Amino acid sequence: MSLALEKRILLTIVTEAVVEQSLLADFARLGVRGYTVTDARGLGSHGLRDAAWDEAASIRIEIICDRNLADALLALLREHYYANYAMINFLHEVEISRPEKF
Amino acid sequence: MSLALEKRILLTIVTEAVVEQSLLADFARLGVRGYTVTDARGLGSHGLRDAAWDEAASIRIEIICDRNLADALLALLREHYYANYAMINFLHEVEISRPEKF
Amino acid sequence: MSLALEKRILLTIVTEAVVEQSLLADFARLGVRGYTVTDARGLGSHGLRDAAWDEAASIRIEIICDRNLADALLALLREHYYANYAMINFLHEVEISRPEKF
Amino acid sequence: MIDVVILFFLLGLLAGLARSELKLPPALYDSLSLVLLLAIGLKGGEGLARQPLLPLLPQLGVVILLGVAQTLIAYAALRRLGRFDRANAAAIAAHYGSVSVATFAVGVNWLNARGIAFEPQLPIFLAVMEVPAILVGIVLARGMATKTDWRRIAHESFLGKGVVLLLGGMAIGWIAGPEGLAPIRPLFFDLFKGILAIFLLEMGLIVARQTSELRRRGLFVIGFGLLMPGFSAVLGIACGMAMGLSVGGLTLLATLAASASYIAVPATMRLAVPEANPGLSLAAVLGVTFPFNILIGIPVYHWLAVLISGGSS
Amino acid sequence: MIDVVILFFLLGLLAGLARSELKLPPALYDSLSLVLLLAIGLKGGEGLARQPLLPLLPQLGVVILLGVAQTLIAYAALRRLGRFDRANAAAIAAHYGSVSVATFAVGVNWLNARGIAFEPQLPIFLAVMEVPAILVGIVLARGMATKTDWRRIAHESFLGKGVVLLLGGMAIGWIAGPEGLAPIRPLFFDLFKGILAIFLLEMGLIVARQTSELRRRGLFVIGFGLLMPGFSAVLGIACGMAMGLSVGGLTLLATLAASASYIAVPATMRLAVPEANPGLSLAAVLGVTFPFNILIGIPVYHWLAVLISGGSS
Amino acid sequence: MIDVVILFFLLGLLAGLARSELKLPPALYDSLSLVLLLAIGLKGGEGLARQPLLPLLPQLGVVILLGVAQTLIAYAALRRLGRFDRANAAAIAAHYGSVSVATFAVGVNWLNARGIAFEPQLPIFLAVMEVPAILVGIVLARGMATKTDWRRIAHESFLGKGVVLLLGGMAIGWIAGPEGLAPIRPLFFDLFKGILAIFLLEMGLIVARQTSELRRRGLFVIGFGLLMPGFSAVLGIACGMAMGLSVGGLTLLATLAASASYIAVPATMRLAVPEANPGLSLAAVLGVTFPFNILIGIPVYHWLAVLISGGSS
Ligand SMILES: Nc1ncnc2c1ncn2[C@@H]1O[C@H](COP(=O)(O)O)[C@@H](O)[C@H]1O
Ligand SMILES: Nc1ncnc2c1ncn2[C@@H]1O[C@H](COP(=O)(O)O)[C@@H](O)[C@H]1O
Ligand SMILES: Nc1ncnc2c1ncn2[C@@H]1O[C@H](COP(=O)(O)O)[C@@H](O)[C@H]1O
Ligand code: NA
Ligand code: NA
Ligand code: NA
Repeated sequence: MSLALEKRILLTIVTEAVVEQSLLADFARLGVRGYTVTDARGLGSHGLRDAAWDEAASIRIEIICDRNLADALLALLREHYYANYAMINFLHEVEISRPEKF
Repeated sequence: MSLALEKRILLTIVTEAVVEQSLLADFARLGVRGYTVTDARGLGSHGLRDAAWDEAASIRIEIICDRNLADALLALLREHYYANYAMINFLHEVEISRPEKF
Repeated sequence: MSLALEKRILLTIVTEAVVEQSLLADFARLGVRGYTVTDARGLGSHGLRDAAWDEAASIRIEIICDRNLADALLALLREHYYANYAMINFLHEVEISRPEKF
Repeated sequence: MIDVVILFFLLGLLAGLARSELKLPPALYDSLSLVLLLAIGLKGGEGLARQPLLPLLPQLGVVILLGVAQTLIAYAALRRLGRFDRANAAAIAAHYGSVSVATFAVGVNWLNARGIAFEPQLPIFLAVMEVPAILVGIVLARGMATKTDWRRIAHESFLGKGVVLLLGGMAIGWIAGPEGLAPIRPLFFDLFKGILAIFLLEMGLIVARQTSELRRRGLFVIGFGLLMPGFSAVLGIACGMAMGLSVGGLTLLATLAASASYIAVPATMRLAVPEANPGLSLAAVLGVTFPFNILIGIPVYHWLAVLISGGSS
Repeated sequence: MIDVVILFFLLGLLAGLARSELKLPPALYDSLSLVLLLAIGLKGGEGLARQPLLPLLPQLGVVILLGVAQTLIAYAALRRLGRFDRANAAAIAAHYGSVSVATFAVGVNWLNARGIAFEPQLPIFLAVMEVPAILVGIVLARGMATKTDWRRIAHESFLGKGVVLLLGGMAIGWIAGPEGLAPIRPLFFDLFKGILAIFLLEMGLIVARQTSELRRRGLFVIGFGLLMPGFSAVLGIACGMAMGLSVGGLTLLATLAASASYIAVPATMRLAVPEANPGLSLAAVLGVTFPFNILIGIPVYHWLAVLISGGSS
Repeated sequence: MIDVVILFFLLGLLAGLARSELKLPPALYDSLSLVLLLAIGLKGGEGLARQPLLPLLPQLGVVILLGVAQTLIAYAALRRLGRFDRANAAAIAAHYGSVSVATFAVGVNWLNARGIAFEPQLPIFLAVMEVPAILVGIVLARGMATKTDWRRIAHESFLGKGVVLLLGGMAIGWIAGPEGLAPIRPLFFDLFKGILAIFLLEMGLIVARQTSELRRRGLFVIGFGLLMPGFSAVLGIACGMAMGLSVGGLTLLATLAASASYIAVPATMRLAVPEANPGLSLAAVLGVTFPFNILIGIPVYHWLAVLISGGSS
């Protein structure tokens, strides 16, 4: 039996490293109080981003939040980032302990 | 309400860094047009891979695709990689926006 | 149809890099025989951890295991790590091939 | 004879074009550029310590105007002749109005190797010319009435790595003077050319990555990438004459003007004018202008400087 | 005049306080500290090769006692005057009982720049003083009857990067001697100050990050961070007098005593005494004591050493 | 007396065996090996500039044959005496037919320290001998009729980091000549031994990681790892005599032949012959042969070279 596990959404975004600060600032304004970032490289419709130098570096951002906040974040991405940046995102449900943290 | 979210499979593979190019070339042949790679280290049945030097480096590849492509990729891994390389893989469903990207 | 896919739990932990060895040793004692680690940075209730130097580095540990082991690992975290370390964890079900590996 | 540091650039270029496995760790590239920026700054600051600073202020005004003028002219050319949309024209123009540290370093090396002196304030010009083109480019793309986050942009421009290390290095060089700098000379001065060589090896690899993009972009980008620096160099020499610079100073100011940014500007414009295609600017700057400047441009600018100033080479 | 390496520290500090984008690749920071540790060790080992080792043993005993005494005194002060809980008092005390390589390197640089000699065993003192405070701190926090994993802690302390590189470098310097070291002199000795300069640039950036934490911590932490090193320095000079050290040696032992660890101790205490707040110790050590020592402390300790020993500067 | 760079190797080895926390940033290791490869190439190219190149062609043919012969002999020994399966025998044989840059660098250092000259084409031999053994090893494992992706393998072998930097460095050294290289001498030549020292520190750590694997592999691997280099060295001296090399050249060619690859070959064989166990090859190459060569082998090969060639040491 898993004690006190609640459900949240894990939203993952893969995008250009150059937008990191701007994106996280926007997220903070929408109420994000926690996130995790890892450096990444990859291929997509904007071509190969192989992290060989700053312009070609990508990041992978993970945010655990409730469905409402996830929706708000997606709306922000759709409006301000989708058109002009290499970016994908996906989400799914996860079980968390310590719900007060998220 | 989440606008226009569709389901796809997120397939994650953790394996030796040395196969990166070869694996991704094989994937491209099967129709993969996007992936994300992060550097990793870890432990498994092939022992400790602590990324202290090239031979001991691992990577973590993520691919969002539909179930059919995922099955094809798994078949490829099973046939050509499972036997000889340190490798695990797992998959689960995720919700995505912009289904035309995947 | 996905051949021979079984279900397991993927437990992900994001925490301070300084505990890596100690945490993994504790996990091994509970029966963990495989894990994957990536370097990470992030924000949480313990503030910004931007990996700019050793004290501020974070890691992201992934463990695929069965529900029982996951529960045991969570209990360990709860008892020995939650109170004093920057740490979150979340889990969800994944499909795996080669169940004998996990 | 061809400088040895240029041979390293060509090695990187060839390796990249042949799709070699050769890669430099990003941390090495960052570390080398840090040392180069500090070294250029220290050297300049050391020289400035021997002269009064106040007379330099009008010169700074002139080079700021030079950067602004270049940006406006490049924008007009790209809009009128190249038929680029506003955002892309503005973004490319900003790259060409700004400057490239690597090109400057190769110019310094070229002059040093020939024993040609230049004024110590040139590194300040380098630092000062990095930013104005960015601001002009953003205004060109957005107009003034925009909700551009100017605070953020000012912060990123004026407190970016390049400006901080150059001006910081100059301040240290100025305070410490030749004697104070002596103990760190082995690292920052004796190793300068070796470090520049490895840095240019990586630049060659980066330039090689632009070729596929270039092929797609067609002739106008190539033509612009070749002609704009020549034009800017003449403008630079004119400004330098107005300031009374020596032939070495003229050559270096021409080189600065002819150079185009590939670090500070792309990063800032990506955020400020996101609808501009970054591949386009980088293909022109890195694929055409940078190699042109370091392989052909610098000697030509020197020849021009001698010619126009009527001085001896 | 102010040393050039200190100017680099101030540049980093200012850049950090101005929230500049300047960042050093972590791999560069690690590489620089590796070379510094080896260089300090090599230099010391080279010197030791010229004298018998046995007479040093009692000196090692003295510096171990010095580290233990500092830790106990700091603990008492933090508990009584600062009203800290046991864990935090013990953790902070361990930082101050241990030593900082960067501070030591700046002290060495300061003495070298002034041509003041010091004994070759000082780097051994540096290596030896790193560990005892950690053990004392853990006992203070936990008592002896604890289930602390002493094997792991001993392993991490005695086989940590700092101790291995320092003692390893000393062993190599001792075996190779001046002639054997000649071929590696250009890297480890000629570049030492340049490398120290870049290292201190990064230290400035790191110190700047502590200010927000400091503001929250209030006056006691600042006061402790300023007074404890002064007190330790006097203790260090006393010990040094007992060993018959030269003025240079006294200055450097005072510097060592006054310095507080920000690498080995935080990492070990984080595991051994997890309930202590690491931000608290680092704010004091990095935000107050480190800059105080390198900017003001070292010259003062030298002045004290001259005064107390009655020697000439 | 033991070379100082070897002391760094021993320090790394001891630290690794004691399971110290000491780690070098991977970016540092990559950067050091980049400089070493370039420096070896530059030095060789500089020397070649003074002599006609055409007479070297037959020599290249000889060293290619040497690499092929070593691979075949090693394969036969591993199959017959070691009873290894085809894939593992072929993979290990390829490692031993190829060469190790680190071993070569230690050999160069050993000769330089003793003022023993060697021919400038030795670095070309190093570059040329890297690849043939890989191709032979693959054919041995797979036969010719295989669907091996030869294009990919040729690409990875001939355009790998090692070959590109060595040959690129040689080309630059050849074009620039001694005068052209002068400005980059402080980095590539003066720091060579210091850089080699740190590189060998890391090699010591890597070698220490092989011990657990070695223990599992038993005596045959250890025996093979000790005897094969001795045998290859003699073969190398014979080839060198046929080419009329000096004693220094003989020693270095023997060292090359005796050395076994641990960078290019493992990576390529992992893909081309995946069923071979990479731990096996690395245990032999790194756990036995590399330390044997740099600690004992090189002086012995020199002694043999003197003996066989009848020259004076
Ligand atoms: N199908 C996919 N699966 C996983 N990652 C992807 C996929 N498509 C794109 N990405 C990642 O998202 C980044 C931006 O994608 P794009 O905007 O399509 O260029 C790429 O550089 C990849 O890192
Ligand atoms: N149970 C597990 N959970 C998470 N990652 C694993 C697990 N088992 C193996 N891995 C990762 O997969 C790599 C290859 O696994 P293996 O083939 O079992 O050696 C390891 O180096 C780990 O990074
Ligand atoms: N809501 C969140 N989503 C994703 N990652 C998080 C979240 N909250 C915290 N983290 C990560 O977990 C680490 C420790 O969290 P904390 O204990 O809350 O400081 C942070 O540094 C982040 O990397
Ligand atoms: Na310009
Ligand atoms: Na102390
Ligand atoms: Na060989």
